[in-house]
Amino acid sequence: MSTEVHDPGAYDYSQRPARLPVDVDHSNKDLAIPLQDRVEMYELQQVLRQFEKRAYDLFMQNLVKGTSHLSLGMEAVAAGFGLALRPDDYSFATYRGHAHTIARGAALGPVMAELLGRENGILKGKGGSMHLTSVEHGMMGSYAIIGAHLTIANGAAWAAQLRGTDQVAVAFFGDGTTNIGAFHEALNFAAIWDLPVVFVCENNLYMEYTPIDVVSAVPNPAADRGPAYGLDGIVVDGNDADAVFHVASQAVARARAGDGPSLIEAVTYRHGGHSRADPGKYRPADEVEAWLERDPIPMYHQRLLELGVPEGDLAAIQQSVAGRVEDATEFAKGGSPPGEEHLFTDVWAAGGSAWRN
Amino acid sequence: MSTEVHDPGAYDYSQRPARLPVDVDHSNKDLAIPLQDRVEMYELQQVLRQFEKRAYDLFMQNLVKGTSHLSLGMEAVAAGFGLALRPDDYSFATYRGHAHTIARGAALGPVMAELLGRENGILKGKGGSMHLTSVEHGMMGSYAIIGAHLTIANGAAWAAQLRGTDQVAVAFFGDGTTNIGAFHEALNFAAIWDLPVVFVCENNLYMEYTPIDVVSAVPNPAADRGPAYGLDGIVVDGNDADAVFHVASQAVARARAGDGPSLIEAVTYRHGGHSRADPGKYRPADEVEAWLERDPIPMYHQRLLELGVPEGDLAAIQQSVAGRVEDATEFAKGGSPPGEEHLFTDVWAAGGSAWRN
Amino acid sequence: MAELSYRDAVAYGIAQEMRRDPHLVMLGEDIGAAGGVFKTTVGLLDEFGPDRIRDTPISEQAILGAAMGAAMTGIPVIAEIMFSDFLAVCWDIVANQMAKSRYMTGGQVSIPVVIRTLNGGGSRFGAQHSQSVENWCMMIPGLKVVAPSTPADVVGLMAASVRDPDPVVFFEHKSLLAGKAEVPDGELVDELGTARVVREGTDCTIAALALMVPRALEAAERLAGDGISAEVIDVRSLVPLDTQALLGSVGKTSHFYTVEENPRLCGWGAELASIVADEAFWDLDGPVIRITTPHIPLPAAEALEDMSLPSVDRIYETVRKTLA
Amino acid sequence: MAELSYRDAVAYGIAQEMRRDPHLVMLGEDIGAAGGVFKTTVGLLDEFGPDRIRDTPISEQAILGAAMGAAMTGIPVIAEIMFSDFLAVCWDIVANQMAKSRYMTGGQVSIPVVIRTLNGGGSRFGAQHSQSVENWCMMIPGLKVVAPSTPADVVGLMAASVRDPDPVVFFEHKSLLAGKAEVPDGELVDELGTARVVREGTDCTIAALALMVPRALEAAERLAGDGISAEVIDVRSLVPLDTQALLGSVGKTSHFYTVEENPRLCGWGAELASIVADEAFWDLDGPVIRITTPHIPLPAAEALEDMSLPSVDRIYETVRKTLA
Ligand SMILES: Cc1ncc(C[n+]2csc(CCOP(=O)(O)OP(=O)(O)O)c2C)c(N)n1
Ligand SMILES: Cc1ncc(C[n+]2csc(CCOP(=O)(O)OP(=O)(O)O)c2C)c(N)n1
Ligand SMILES: [Mg+2]
Ligand SMILES: [Mg+2]
Repeated sequence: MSTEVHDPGAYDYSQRPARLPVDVDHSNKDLAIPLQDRVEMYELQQVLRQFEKRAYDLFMQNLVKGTSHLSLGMEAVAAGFGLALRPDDYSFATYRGHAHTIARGAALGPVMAELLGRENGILKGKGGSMHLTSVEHGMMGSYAIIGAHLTIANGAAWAAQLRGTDQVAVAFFGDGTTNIGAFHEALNFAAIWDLPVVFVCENNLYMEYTPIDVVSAVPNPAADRGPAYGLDGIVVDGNDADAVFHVASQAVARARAGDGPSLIEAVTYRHGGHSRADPGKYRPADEVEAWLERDPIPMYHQRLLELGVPEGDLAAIQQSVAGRVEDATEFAKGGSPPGEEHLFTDVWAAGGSAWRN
Repeated sequence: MSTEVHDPGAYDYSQRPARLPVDVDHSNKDLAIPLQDRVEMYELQQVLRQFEKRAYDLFMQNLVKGTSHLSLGMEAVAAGFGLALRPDDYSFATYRGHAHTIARGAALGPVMAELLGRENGILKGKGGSMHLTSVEHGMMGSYAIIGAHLTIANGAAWAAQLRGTDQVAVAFFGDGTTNIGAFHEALNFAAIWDLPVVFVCENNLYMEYTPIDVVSAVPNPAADRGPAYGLDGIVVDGNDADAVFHVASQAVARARAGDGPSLIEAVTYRHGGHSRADPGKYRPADEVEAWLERDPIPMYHQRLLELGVPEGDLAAIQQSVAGRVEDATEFAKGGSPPGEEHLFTDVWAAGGSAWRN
Repeated sequence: MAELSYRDAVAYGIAQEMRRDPHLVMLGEDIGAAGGVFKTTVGLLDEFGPDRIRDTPISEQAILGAAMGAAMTGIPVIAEIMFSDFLAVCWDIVANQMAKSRYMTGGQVSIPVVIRTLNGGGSRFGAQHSQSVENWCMMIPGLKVVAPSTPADVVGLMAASVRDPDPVVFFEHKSLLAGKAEVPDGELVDELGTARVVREGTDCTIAALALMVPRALEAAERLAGDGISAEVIDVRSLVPLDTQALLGSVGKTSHFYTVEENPRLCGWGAELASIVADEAFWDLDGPVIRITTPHIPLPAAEALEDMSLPSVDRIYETVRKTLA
Repeated sequence: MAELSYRDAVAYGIAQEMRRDPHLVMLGEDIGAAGGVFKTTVGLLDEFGPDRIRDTPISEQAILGAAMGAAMTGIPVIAEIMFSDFLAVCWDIVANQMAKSRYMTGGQVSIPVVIRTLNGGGSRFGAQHSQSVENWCMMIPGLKVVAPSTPADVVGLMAASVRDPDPVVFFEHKSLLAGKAEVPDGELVDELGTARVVREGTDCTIAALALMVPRALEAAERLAGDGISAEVIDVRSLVPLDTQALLGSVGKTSHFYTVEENPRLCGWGAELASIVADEAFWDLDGPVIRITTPHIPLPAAEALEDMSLPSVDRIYETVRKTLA
């Protein structure tokens, strides 16, 4: 047996050279974004952060069963897009979808209740953390098998195009998702039909436990593939809500104008592990440290102060968010486990699950 | 219902502007290719042409059942690669695989017999035209579902890499295949593992009946995707065996040297329809005409004359090939339909098909 | 009443629904300008235009994903997967996404998609273009599954499938395309979940589907010559399943046979057999017997393929011997 | 004899085979450095190195395609598909390529691949990460299908699967991973196609698989308290299938039950039921009864998921009521 085989990566990923965040681009402060929108993005990031921290606590208390995938550290992406979208636009997310669901306006209580598997959950407990959906808010679902939802987002964009509305569909996905077949099919399809869809890769540098560069032929797994579909390869600082909002608004405007799809790679980092139980030890310590220092929320806090928002206003936001998260938690805990009557509903549009007469 | 929808292509494809062949590159005559190899490529192209013309005749006589996909007009690709490969290299083809099977050295008789569904067929009649395989010649199969065999070719290349031999795997596929997910997965996978594999897109400008540019986001559906996998986008005149042989040799050498995969797009044209019954009427008449004028075989004939090969030698080759095709036809016609004893063999390695005791 | 081929009935049925619902669209490979590789969609592009009849790349996941996304945002879709064997390249969208989304979202989304696909053997296309995969779909909760055997059923069940708000996989049989039969004039709308007794009988029940229906009928004809009266049921719809029709018939005949084109293991006939062996057990006067394609990949050669699919002879012989 | 968890038995069994055959390699997502997301491959990278234990991108078609191509050119491969639900994204390679290539090529190629995958419910993962899809594989001619229920069977059947020259889908059950049991010392090599009577009985036969085996055993224990003697058979291998064991048992007990985790329609139990209802018909003293997960996508909430999978209570009650 030869050992002349190309090594697929360092043996121990935690010993590999760190991939460090870029420096803060202070000029993003000067982007023409209304202060009011910025304050909203701050609040949204606070909501996402505090909500998921609570979800993590509830998991540690064994109240969240199953699994959950947090966006802690990645909130700026959901916040930037959250503000850039119109209420009638469509979002599609992965199993890591809490942030995107909340960013579209879903109430915190039913989302939290869903994580706890309660009857008052947003999916009546049937879907759980990985499948959050709120059709009334344009949040068309969280999909737990890598790749599929990029093609489904195309369909929503196609429907908008057929109806002649100028709605836009956005699909969020991870860096690891860029190597699956459905990614390729979806991008080509969107491009040839000029679909109003925005593909947003949240590149957090890892698939589950494997660094993305070990398994990708190009350094920027999404952006470097854009030209294969006649698209620009847009890379944005995914830890800066302003930068995200800026490119998001451009891409959404382009789609609305009938100029077709965009592909955006937002580089970011998750503060925790891939999913509930993962301590994330496969990451170089200096890498984790550097990214924690680039936490999008304190950075944005600082920026708002520089832009003249009073410290007290920001503190008040934090406080009120804490109250909302507390209420959501109580709401969730107050729900009962779904009863048997729910087991057999909603397989078919007619309400039930009968496969025979 | 809005009609502002982007038109996916002209309504009637036969009225679209023709995509014409490039001019013959006369400098290809000067490539450093031994004359003996050229004569071999001439002979091989003659074999492929005459064999498939006969297959077509037999189909018209209702002796070939099922379907068949001919490479008439595309012979230069199979011939160029046929010469560039070593006997222990691996080929993987599509349902349009007669040429690639014969180019690796499979005997004409059993191949023809397979098309006729006879017991003396190369697959005992079990696979038919779309699944030609000759493992003893390194021809590892013809695959009839778009995309799969690109990933399978990777595996053969991986095996060679693991064994430390310098064998190379080659996967041939069509332009339409570049839009399916498996294409993307296979290319990325080959690139990150530096696999000794050569991906060869035979771009004949059409999937079945739909022009490739109507459904692809980039003009060169294979070559323009190379950079997405860190690969060069190589385009070659697929109607010129010398040009093909030249890039094939380079790509194979690169793979053998451990320098990883290549992606080659050979632009060519099929003289007939997609499969047996298709008259190919969806193609602009001037396009068909122009490509028929660029028939690879007369062109190559002319080149060999210019290089000093006597007309008589070429005529003798034609003649001897005609005899071989005649013999193959007789061999095939002489075979019996496979008997019931074959129905239940070869599901399992143990020989049979039992799923129970 | 006009005579229509099964092939033409497909476009006829689709056209009926596209005229009714201006939102309904269709997509697939070579379905538009070319009229489909099986010529089942001829004329639709001319009548409904390229916005509603759209040619796609060879991207089955993208095709069905687009169908699903459009459907869940209000546009009903008919999607063609050229050969049912190719469901394998987009199986995730079919089995994990379309089938499950309504349930997983607590009923928030509807997926009014019809996946039309050419199914079955007899064309000497070999193991990757001849499969009968209706059982692949039957086993997935959340999918409805239909397989018509006549032109009129193609039209009526197509309408029922298009109007159904759930995902329906609609199997058209390649070897039935050329057959012709009368199709009633006017709008034709059938009902999912209804089997049809296509021949009444008293000695045994034979459940068949698609291409197996005419073969079962012919075998029944021959059995009649031996004094055996076979009732033949065209199952038509696997999900929902008309268990009443099946159990009712067995209650009368006391013998149950299935004729399946799918390979043996976990075929739809196994499901029917298990239902009968449970719920009609006390009605049965003999073993429940399945006549299936053997559990092998389908061979290409004419001679071999003909030995594989259940033939009239095999049906006839099996029933005759086991009922004697 | 050492006590081993089912989880650890996986790596133990793989290691046994990798030591024996220096050509055997394994690939999959996060299997190397991370030891697998279920920690079933811990230690293998350390012992066998990154040439033989390879992390891959999220490219299931590329994973199984590479496995197939390597196998057909002489390198046996174990490929991990992290959750069995993901077989849907690479189903073409499994069902159309690996399963059919030997037959289609007239026996020219062998595909010595083991596809290991985590199957089944109980983890509250919802409909896309909890499926029992052993019936998906059973229905494809050309695939062998194994689902061990104990650590010793994991090791022995892994060895049998690796040494088998045909493609084998090897289902490891997520909810059995933590369980421990004795595993005999020394090389362990079991045999495909052999069921095991895990409890002898005389009144009825209960066929179960994987997670359903301990549940069936517990139900049998309780039935014994009611004076009902149930024989429990761990099917272990769906293809090949040990029909002798099943038919022999029914010959003795005259009553047949299946306990299936796959959703009802076209589950493996339907196949077994149809075999029994045919070949053991005259032995039967009562209906053939299947206990299955209902035909619904699996819900996520603990409360709902627990109602879905066949429970000890449901098995016990069903047998008690129907045998009374
Ligand atoms: C088809 C498929 N393969 C594998 C998985 C298992 N899986 C879940 S998340 C994940 C990593 C995804 O990485 P990435 O796309 O970067 O998203 P992230 O989790 O980092 O947000 C994997 C491999 C899956 N869900 N679906
Ligand atoms: C997954 C899949 N989808 C569709 C088909 C049907 N089909 C067979 S050949 C073909 C066209 C392929 O075009 P291309 O790749 O350009 O190859 P060519 O036939 O031109 O050589 C299609 C759509 C298939 N075999 N597999
Ligand atoms: Mg990631
Ligand atoms: Mg082509």
